[in-house]
Amino acid sequence: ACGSGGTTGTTPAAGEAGTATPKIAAVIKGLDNPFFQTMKQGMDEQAATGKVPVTVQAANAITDTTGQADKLNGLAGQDFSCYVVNPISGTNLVQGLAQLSAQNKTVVNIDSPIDAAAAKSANVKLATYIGTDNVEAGKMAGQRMTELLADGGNVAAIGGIAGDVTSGARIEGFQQGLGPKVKMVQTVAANWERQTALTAATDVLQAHPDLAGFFVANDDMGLGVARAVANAGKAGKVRVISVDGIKDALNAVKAGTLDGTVAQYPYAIGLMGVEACQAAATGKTLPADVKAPVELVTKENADKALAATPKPFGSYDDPFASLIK
Amino acid sequence: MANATLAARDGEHWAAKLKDVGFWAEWAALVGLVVLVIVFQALNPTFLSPGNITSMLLAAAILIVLAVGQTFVIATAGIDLSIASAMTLGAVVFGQAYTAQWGLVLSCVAGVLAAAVAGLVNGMLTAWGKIADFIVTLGMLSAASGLALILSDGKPVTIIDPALLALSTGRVGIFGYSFLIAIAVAVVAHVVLFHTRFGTHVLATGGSPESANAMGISTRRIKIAVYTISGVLAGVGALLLVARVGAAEPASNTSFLLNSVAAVVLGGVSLFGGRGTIIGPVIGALLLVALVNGLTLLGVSQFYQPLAVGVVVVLAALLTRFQR
Amino acid sequence: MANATLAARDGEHWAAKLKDVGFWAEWAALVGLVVLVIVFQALNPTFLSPGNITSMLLAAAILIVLAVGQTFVIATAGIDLSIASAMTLGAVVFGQAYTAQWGLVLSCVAGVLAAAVAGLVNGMLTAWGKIADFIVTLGMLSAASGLALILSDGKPVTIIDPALLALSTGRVGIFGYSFLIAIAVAVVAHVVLFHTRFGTHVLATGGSPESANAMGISTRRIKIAVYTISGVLAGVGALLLVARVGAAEPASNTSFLLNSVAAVVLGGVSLFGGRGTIIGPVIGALLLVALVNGLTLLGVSQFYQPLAVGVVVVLAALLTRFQR
Amino acid sequence: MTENGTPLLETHDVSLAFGSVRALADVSLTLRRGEITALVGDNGAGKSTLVRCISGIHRPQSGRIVFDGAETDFRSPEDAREAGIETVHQNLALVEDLTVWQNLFLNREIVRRFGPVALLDRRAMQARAREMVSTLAVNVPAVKSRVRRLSGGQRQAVAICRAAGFSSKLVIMDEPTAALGVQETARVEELILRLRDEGHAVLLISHNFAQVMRLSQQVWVMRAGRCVGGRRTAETTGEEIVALITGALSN
Amino acid sequence: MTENGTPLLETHDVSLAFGSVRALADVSLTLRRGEITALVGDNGAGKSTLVRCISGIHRPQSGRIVFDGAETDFRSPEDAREAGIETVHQNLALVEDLTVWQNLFLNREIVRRFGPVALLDRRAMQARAREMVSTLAVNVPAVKSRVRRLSGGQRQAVAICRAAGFSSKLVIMDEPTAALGVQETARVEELILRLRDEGHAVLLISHNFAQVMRLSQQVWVMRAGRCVGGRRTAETTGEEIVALITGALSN
Ligand SMILES: Nc1ncnc2c1ncn2[C@@H]1O[C@H](COP(=O)(O)OP(=O)(O)OP(=O)(O)O)[C@@H](O)[C@H]1O
Ligand SMILES: Nc1ncnc2c1ncn2[C@@H]1O[C@H](COP(=O)(O)OP(=O)(O)OP(=O)(O)O)[C@@H](O)[C@H]1O
Ligand SMILES: O[C@@H]1[C@H](O)[C@H](O)CO[C@H]1O
Ligand SMILES: [Mg+2]
Ligand SMILES: [Mg+2]
Repeated sequence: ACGSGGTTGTTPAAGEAGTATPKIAAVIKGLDNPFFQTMKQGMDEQAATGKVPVTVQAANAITDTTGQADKLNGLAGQDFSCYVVNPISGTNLVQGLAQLSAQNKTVVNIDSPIDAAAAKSANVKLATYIGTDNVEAGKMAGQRMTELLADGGNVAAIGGIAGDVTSGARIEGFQQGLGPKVKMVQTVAANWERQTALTAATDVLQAHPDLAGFFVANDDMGLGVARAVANAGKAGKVRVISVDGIKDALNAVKAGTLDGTVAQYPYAIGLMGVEACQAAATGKTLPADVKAPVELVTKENADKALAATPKPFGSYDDPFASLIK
Repeated sequence: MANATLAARDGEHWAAKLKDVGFWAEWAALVGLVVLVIVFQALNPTFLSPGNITSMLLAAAILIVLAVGQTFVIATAGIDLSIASAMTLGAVVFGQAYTAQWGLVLSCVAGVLAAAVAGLVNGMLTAWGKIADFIVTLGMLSAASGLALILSDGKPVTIIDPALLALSTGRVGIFGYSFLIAIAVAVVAHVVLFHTRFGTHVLATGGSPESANAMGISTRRIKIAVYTISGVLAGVGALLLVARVGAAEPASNTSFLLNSVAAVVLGGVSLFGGRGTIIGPVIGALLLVALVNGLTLLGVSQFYQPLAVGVVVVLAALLTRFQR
Repeated sequence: MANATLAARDGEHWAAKLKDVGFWAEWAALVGLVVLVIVFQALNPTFLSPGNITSMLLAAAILIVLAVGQTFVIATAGIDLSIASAMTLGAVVFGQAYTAQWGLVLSCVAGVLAAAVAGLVNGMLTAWGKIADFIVTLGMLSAASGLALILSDGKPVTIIDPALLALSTGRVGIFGYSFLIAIAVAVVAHVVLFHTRFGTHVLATGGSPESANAMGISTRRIKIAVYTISGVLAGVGALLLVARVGAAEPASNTSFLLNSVAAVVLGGVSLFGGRGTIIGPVIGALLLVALVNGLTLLGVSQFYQPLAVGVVVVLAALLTRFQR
Repeated sequence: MTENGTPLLETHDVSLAFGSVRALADVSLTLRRGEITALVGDNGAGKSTLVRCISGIHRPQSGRIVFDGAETDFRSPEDAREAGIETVHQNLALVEDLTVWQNLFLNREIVRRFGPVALLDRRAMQARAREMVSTLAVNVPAVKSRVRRLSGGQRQAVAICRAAGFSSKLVIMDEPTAALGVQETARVEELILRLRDEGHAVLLISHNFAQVMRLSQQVWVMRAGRCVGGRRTAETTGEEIVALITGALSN
Repeated sequence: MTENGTPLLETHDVSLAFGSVRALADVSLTLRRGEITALVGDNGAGKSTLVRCISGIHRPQSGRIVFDGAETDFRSPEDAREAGIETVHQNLALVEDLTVWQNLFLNREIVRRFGPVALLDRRAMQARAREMVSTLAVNVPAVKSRVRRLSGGQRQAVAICRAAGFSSKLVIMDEPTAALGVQETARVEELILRLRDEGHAVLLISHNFAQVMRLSQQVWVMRAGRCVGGRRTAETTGEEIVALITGALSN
């Protein structure tokens, strides 16, 4: 599912290229998760630095596939030259993007990949894809869990909405990362909601009193699961690792209530998205597939991560920086 | 003499209607839509550009089809909470059939049929099981999306089909094919509701089930029929959805549920049944779509959009305040 | 003689009640709950372990409080679609106030007040603006969650407060404090609905607004009152929620909305108003929570859970099939 | 068999209880062709419940109903209407949100076929409706106005028109003139007589003795769910009927 | 001023139209203390509409209503009840899902105070309700049963009990005996006379002339929204009243 597709790496059409500053529109996924605000922050800051205008719109909810498509269509009619999109599903924006490609507008795909086959059939040309490899992120969590549970044990996974692709990829990766002594006993869907995750984890703990760890598909839910573990009086005995690296989660890792988070850097993703538009506007050829940085944050490096947030604490490869120099 | 008075009264019909506030209430959605269009156009001239109109009408197509289905159910004082997940189920069944090489036509039939069966079950449970509509369809909301997940194994299926692509992109003038289909559905629904015996019986069932029953109308059969209609239209919506997003996904589509009911109620149809129009809900659907589109065009910040939507929906409904 | 017949009839009251199917229908949720408990316990003995009972009751607390609020509104033939987002708003306001060092008590008051105001506005718009309840509260659903986003700037606030922690973890025997609060709310609500003038007027307003009006009851004031009650209880729910998850988030909480209405309807309360119990919705809420808990305990796959929930909800409601 | 004076409808020991309330207990009575049969009794005696059994709304818990020579088992009001029984219910059974003409033709709509589709002939129904209503009402309501807008008596007129307007063997009228003014009552009485003269049987429920004595050929009396007696109207007096109703006289 | 025979209520040129239907056109009439005043007229003449204006449900579009010496402007039925007007509406205004006793005490509930809280005294209300109902009804319904279960006449009895049960200056009864049996009608007539004898004014709407002539002291006649005449009952005849109603005689 990862790696992206479409006819990527294309140079924007000559008419659009040149020294002109791009006018950028972005359509991202949701409102009520700080993940996306950090993404927006990255865009806004790069826009300020590069003095390019950016309009950001978001779907009402992380499930609102057609609503997001409607928003894109609303923006498509206007004179933006570059569109940064973070689609809710692999295909929900394809139709709107086809229209844009037909007009030779630049399309930058971030965070969640657009389905390669669908893009191809609709003649959608993607300038680049920038995002987290979710299977890889899950795998890092799995490996960490295996380290923590030296004697092995049973673990469970708490996912987003049942059937969610991103969540599925992370859980799949997590399982790949697990060593032979650690066994997955149950997967529960908790709709990306903290309260639901708390309840689900409480129930799972009842069902499996011997449970040794939880993998949770994002931090917001992860904090709920950590709470459930604490409520059950099993803090420290049941390990919890989640994905995202939002600030509250980093604090929780530092405090020890969360055993780790695989930090993504939506800030960097958003920032690179805008950079990509800038680069395309100057006629540069963009790399087809850019892996966004992912870092495993544990108690040891939590301070460093907190100090740097929302930026990554380590160095990462930004291929666009050189293009827009 | 009696007949003279009578003729005079029927003659005053239209004049009286125009004076009657209740009449305006029925058209409140239209007034709301016009006001909205004027405001948005004044603030951003792209709003009424042919391109934007086309994309608004396309975006409205699915909602219109669902709102029409919902209208039939609501006219009988029911509510179909499962309409959006029946659509999801239809989409997934279509996707699986298509992937299994059933061919486009057969796959379409399968998709519509699946949603129709969900509706039929709703109808039978409300009619024969005597369970409250709300609970039956809430159960179906959950069950249909569960089925969709199971059938699809939780994974979306990409559908690449030239005919479907044409459906979602082709157009006649500023009217996309999907929108034209939605309008055709609405026209047929209008004829059925106001020009057939069945339609009268639907309204009678909603207005007073006991009276309808006493007059020999089988309110059960009517209930089953309206839920089946709602299911079939959810199936049609599924096809338009698959064409639109290019994939059959087990996504929950919850916003379609509330919006379909909102379109109907904004269109002046009472949730207590017995009254209804088709044009009202269609305009209600257009209003909701235009609202989101306009706010996006104006670049209203993402945090302020829900607030704006809420306020405008209430304002539009305030126009119906004279309704008796 | 007339009086003799009368006494005899009132005497037969209980015997008649037990024979009357309508009576059983009112208790269907309880029957459903008992059946569910027996089945789950047979399949997995942890189900009725004290630990699991405690956690189920805790998980049910918020839903019970919301369902009680929803019951008042539904008893007047209304519906509060904004109940979950009023709760979100309450939580966010609490969180902001707490972060701004207002202190726990004042912050709680602010949170409850914010949700109460949302309810009050709902009430005033339905009562004075004569807008359909569905639309008003749908608008508020959107507006309140927009406000919550704006106020919180979209970010959750972690709340670490010993008193709140005690609230969410402390217990008396197997009963957590939150659950006890929910039960206290339910008891008060029962007394208000069945043992005060106000409660009678609420039922009269739902049963027949015209008749209630003709008897001099201000149905407007009643409408405003029930929506305010619903708002206040959404605020109480907000506090329980913040205590439970340890953070105030601008999350949409949509599942609470549908579940609150489902609990009420499963509890035998008609959406058409005029009838109602408090115990019914409470049991309805417990049923819904026990269902999800049991399915999780049994390790039913995530894809099969929605299907199972749907089927069980309908089966539980089938017990109400005898309702007239 | 279809001659005037022969039995059209017979109930044999019809019983029905609602929970602990015995609304009907072994009710046996006979209605004859070409006659107006009256049914009288106190409030709550069970008259309307009997009507609802005959017209297919309730099903008796025991007992038989014989109509037009055959034992019936109406499973719905539709069956009863099919068999030729039209009823003016005490609650009128009007749909308030529909117009006068829609109510008049409810489930008896006039349609025009266009190939496979049958569309309502609104014009025809409205025109017929105007005729029907103006024979009964004095302040004639507009046929296009919703029933919700009509006065109590106007509604009753609409319900009566509906029952009388369709050919049937038996017309049941449950307190048809209760809400009617003097002129309207006179017209309804004329209508009832005309129905009888055209060969229909009429079952009339009324608390108005003068009316019962004036119109009917046969009177049945109910008390507390039982049929406590029947008399040929010509052979009885108002006093005797009252005595039966109150229980001062038992059969 | 509070003497029998002095005016209690006067309407002056009260008018009200629903859209294009003029339900009331310049209606002026007077009701006196200690008297039973009858209001008669065809169906749709506007009688109930007038009642609804007096009892605060509708507000007249023009004209004045003077009650008990002061000009009134009831903004709601509550105001009218406060002022001392109890009404039995033609549609009865019962809440079907509430019990008999709850309906009887609707908005007049008996409460017991426990410090700041006032709780319903259900026992007391049920006991009073039993008394009230048994004075009127023959087949007495259980006071704990829901009104939905009652027969047409039983409901009417409940509505009448309610209006008569609370001290008031004026009791309005819109066709109170329309659905009642002989015995019940007799009891209601007794009740009406008793109310008068206790000094209440009663406004009686009825299509039953015998009843009107028997009970009332004054008759007002409405036709097509207008008040076309008033007579002292003692000085008129049924024929004259009918002539006024039909328009054969104009004032
Ligand atoms: N659906 C019902 N449920 C319970 N009890 C009922 C129901 N319908 C009627 N009853 C009871 O059955 C009895 C007979 O009622 P019915 O309506 O047949 O009386 P009736 O003779 O028509 O009286 P009226 O002259 O007042 O119309 C009454 O005691 C009534 O309360
Ligand atoms: N709410 C309303 N909306 C529109 N028209 C109405 C309304 N209420 C009454 N009318 C009309 O006003 C006129 C008078 O009605 P009203 O009920 O006062 O008559 P009434 O004298 O009480 O007749 P009845 O003896 O049949 O009860 C009728 O033509 C009626 O259709
Ligand atoms: O990658 C993001 C985050 O994990 C978020 O928490 C949910 O949506 C996904 O797209
Ligand atoms: Mg009756
Ligand atoms: Mg009247």
